Amino acid sequence: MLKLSNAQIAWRAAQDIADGAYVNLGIGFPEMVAKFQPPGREAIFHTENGILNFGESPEPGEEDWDLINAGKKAVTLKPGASFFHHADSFAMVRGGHLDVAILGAYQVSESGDLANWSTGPKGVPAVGGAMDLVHGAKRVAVITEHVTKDGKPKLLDRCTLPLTGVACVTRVYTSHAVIDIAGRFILREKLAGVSLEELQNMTGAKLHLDGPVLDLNVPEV
Amino acid sequence: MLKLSNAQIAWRAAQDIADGAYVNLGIGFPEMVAKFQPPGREAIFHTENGILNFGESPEPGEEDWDLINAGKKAVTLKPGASFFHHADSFAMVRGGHLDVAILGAYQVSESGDLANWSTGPKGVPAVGGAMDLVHGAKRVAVITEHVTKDGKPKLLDRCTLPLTGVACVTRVYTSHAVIDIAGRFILREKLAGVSLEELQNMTGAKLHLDGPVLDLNVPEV
Amino acid sequence: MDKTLPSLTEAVSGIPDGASVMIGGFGGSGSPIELIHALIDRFHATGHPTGLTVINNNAGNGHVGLAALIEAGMVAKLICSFPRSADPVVFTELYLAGKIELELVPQGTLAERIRAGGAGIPAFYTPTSYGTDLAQGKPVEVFEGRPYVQERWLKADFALIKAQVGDRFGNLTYRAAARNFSPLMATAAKVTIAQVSVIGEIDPEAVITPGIFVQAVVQVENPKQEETLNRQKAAYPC
Amino acid sequence: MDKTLPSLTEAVSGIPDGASVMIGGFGGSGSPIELIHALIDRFHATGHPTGLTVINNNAGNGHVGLAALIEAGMVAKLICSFPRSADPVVFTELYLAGKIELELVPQGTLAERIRAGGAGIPAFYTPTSYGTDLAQGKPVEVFEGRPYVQERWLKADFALIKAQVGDRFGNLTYRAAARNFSPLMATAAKVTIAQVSVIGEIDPEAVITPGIFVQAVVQVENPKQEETLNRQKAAYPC
Repeated sequence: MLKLSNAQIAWRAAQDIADGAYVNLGIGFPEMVAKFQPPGREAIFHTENGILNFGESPEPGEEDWDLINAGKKAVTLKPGASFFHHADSFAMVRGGHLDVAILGAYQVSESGDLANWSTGPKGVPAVGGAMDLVHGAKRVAVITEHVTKDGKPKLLDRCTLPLTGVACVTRVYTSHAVIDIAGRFILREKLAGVSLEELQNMTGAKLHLDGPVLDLNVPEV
Repeated sequence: MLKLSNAQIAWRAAQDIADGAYVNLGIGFPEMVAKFQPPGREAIFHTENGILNFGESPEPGEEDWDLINAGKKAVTLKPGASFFHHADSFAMVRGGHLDVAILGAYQVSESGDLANWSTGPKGVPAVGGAMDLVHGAKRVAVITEHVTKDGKPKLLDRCTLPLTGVACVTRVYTSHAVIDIAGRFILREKLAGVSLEELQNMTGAKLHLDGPVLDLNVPEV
Repeated sequence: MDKTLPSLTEAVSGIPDGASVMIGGFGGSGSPIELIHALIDRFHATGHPTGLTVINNNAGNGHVGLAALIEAGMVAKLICSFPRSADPVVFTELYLAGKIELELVPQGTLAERIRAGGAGIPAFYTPTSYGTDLAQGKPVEVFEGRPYVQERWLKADFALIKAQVGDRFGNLTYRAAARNFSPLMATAAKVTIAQVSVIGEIDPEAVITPGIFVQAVVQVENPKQEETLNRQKAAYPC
Repeated sequence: MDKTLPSLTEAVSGIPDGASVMIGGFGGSGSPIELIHALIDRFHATGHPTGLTVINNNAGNGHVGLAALIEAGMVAKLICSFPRSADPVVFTELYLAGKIELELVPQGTLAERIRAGGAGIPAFYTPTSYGTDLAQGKPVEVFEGRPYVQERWLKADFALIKAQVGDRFGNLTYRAAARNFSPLMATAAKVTIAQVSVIGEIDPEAVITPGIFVQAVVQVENPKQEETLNRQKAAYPC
């Protein structure tokens, strides 16, 4: 079935980041959003381990392993960069100074709850900075496949996995749609080739309409 | 009647400051303690407004008014100095990193309560950093005249003026004696020319003995 | 991204009546004289802003800067640790006449409340002020056998601060002990306006206030120093 | 005053069985490999220390540094935010076998708890973890209509950190993002031991960790970098 690639989901999320915004991108998939800043816009990226305004990875062999992001990948500095310790870094997060955080998700509920840190009691639990980010940034968005690998909904009336945060996510960019959350799922954009009924069948809670539903148009990237 | 000068009280207090100790001296009279460090010992002085290891006042005309102490007096820097903001400065205070704070007093009680910020409801109240210092430094000492200008005791069973802190002072250096506080006043040193009875009459709570009372010998300074 | 503004007038133009304003500095060290005077200029020109709540360690000295702001009648409330001063007597007179409100806060608690405001910590416990008049009405809790007072965060609509070097991203450095409250206030205000002696590049290792905390930077090349002004017996306007 | 020590061996000689030890670094950035290896050396020579409680953001990577300390069996409990790692599996195995205790703390809460430990703040409120498993058993209070979780300070007997320049007073600077938790840990430990690349003078404006927070400085001229070691598939001893 027709769906967006991860790069395309990241591209779509990037279009909503304003020029000059302070942004934290979660480890892994969300890091991809940085690649797709629209021309003429420049966001400032924050990483939990103490850098503002870092840039892309250096050439292989050029890495400085004291200059890494939260995903432990080597990065570079852009003009206007700064270093700071972890308490100052999370003062930026918790204090509401970030404009947007974009995170991955196992599950998102229609009340905005997020589950993205634990798949249950098995294995070693690890949370990192996710629980801080969801209650700090002015806007918390999620990028995700619309359903799990075995086809189960990730957008639910209630999360069944351990929560990362309560009532924190306000927009979800999926492989099939863009959905706002305001106590309920409000469909804003969907792939033109997917019917509302098909999308509803892939979704674990009611999709509400509030104004027009736009076509989710994303270029090949 | 025989008594120590303020400089002599400060001298006596300075003898108890170990080499390498981190020290905060209250505004005014306590600042004088810095002048009397015994030869071979070097304390490191902290000021609330964000300097460690500051030194004496510069020559008149040489002042840098961005380089002042908590009393707003111009100071100089010694080797190993550092600047930091107010939250870090009071992390040093509240976090127990200072070895000793030496403060002035209106009144001290036998339970170690200190009153040194307010003489009552008249006028403009002002507290500064005193309430932080009394609960932060590992050792809080007071230097003071033994009695008020009109002859009333400053060392009391209970303070009558508004408190700066509860059970915080452990040693008092007065114009007549050195007294430890451990739930009661324990006399350690007194001027040889003052009898125990005379000293008791100047003191508003019982002076206890616990071991020998030494002569309080202070040079002319 | 360019957070620099062309003038002090523009920098302070958005501060409305009744705003809460943190003002950096400890005594004269770090006091943003030019920003404060630009605000008084605006008041004389327009009658606004008035009814300000000002957060600073002191109540100003002499007849410049914060003291002049109070003298101009623009301040309704002061939150500070040490408002006592031999000169001016204007705060004292207004206070004793009940015409200005005072919230007295121990200095370390003031610093920590401002830091908490910037760091998203709504409340914390401190040993400071336990058992004193300044703890009245505040919750007390015992941790590990010792009593602590609960204190709340302090935030503001604006912060006016003085820094040494600023860049177009809002990164700042300070000069000597002029740093004091300013890096904290920058984090706790919705809009932080910094006057800087120099606009230029800053080594990422040397940044004290990262630009995320600063909304506007305005250059004041040779800033006045409150203590120096007072020794010259200067008075606003100067 | 001279806080410099002649050797790593001497620097770690006072850490007893059962001590709590904060270890600086985020992943390999800022990890004090040489101090950790000196501690493992001592364990191999004397059988001590064991039963350590280690505070770090992670559980180590590869077979050097913190991972090697855990492999050596010296760690009874780990307090961290992200102990998951593909290699080594030693923490995972010990954890699943119930042979090592884990206290999982959100990263920002971990940083703030350590800062609170150093700043004499026994407890504070944070929105982080509200409504999650990690808030279980913790007091919740509502401030200005929003619920917050009460968290407690975190202190330690020792901190082992890696810095760039140190002086005899214990003042420190760091290198790039190797700063991370180290300035906080320095404040929260009874004894902070810093390995530094360079012993030399530091501009008072450039000091990141003031010497009051540091008890010992030992020079390691060309320190190893955990990530580089792991890419070389190095293992302790190395």
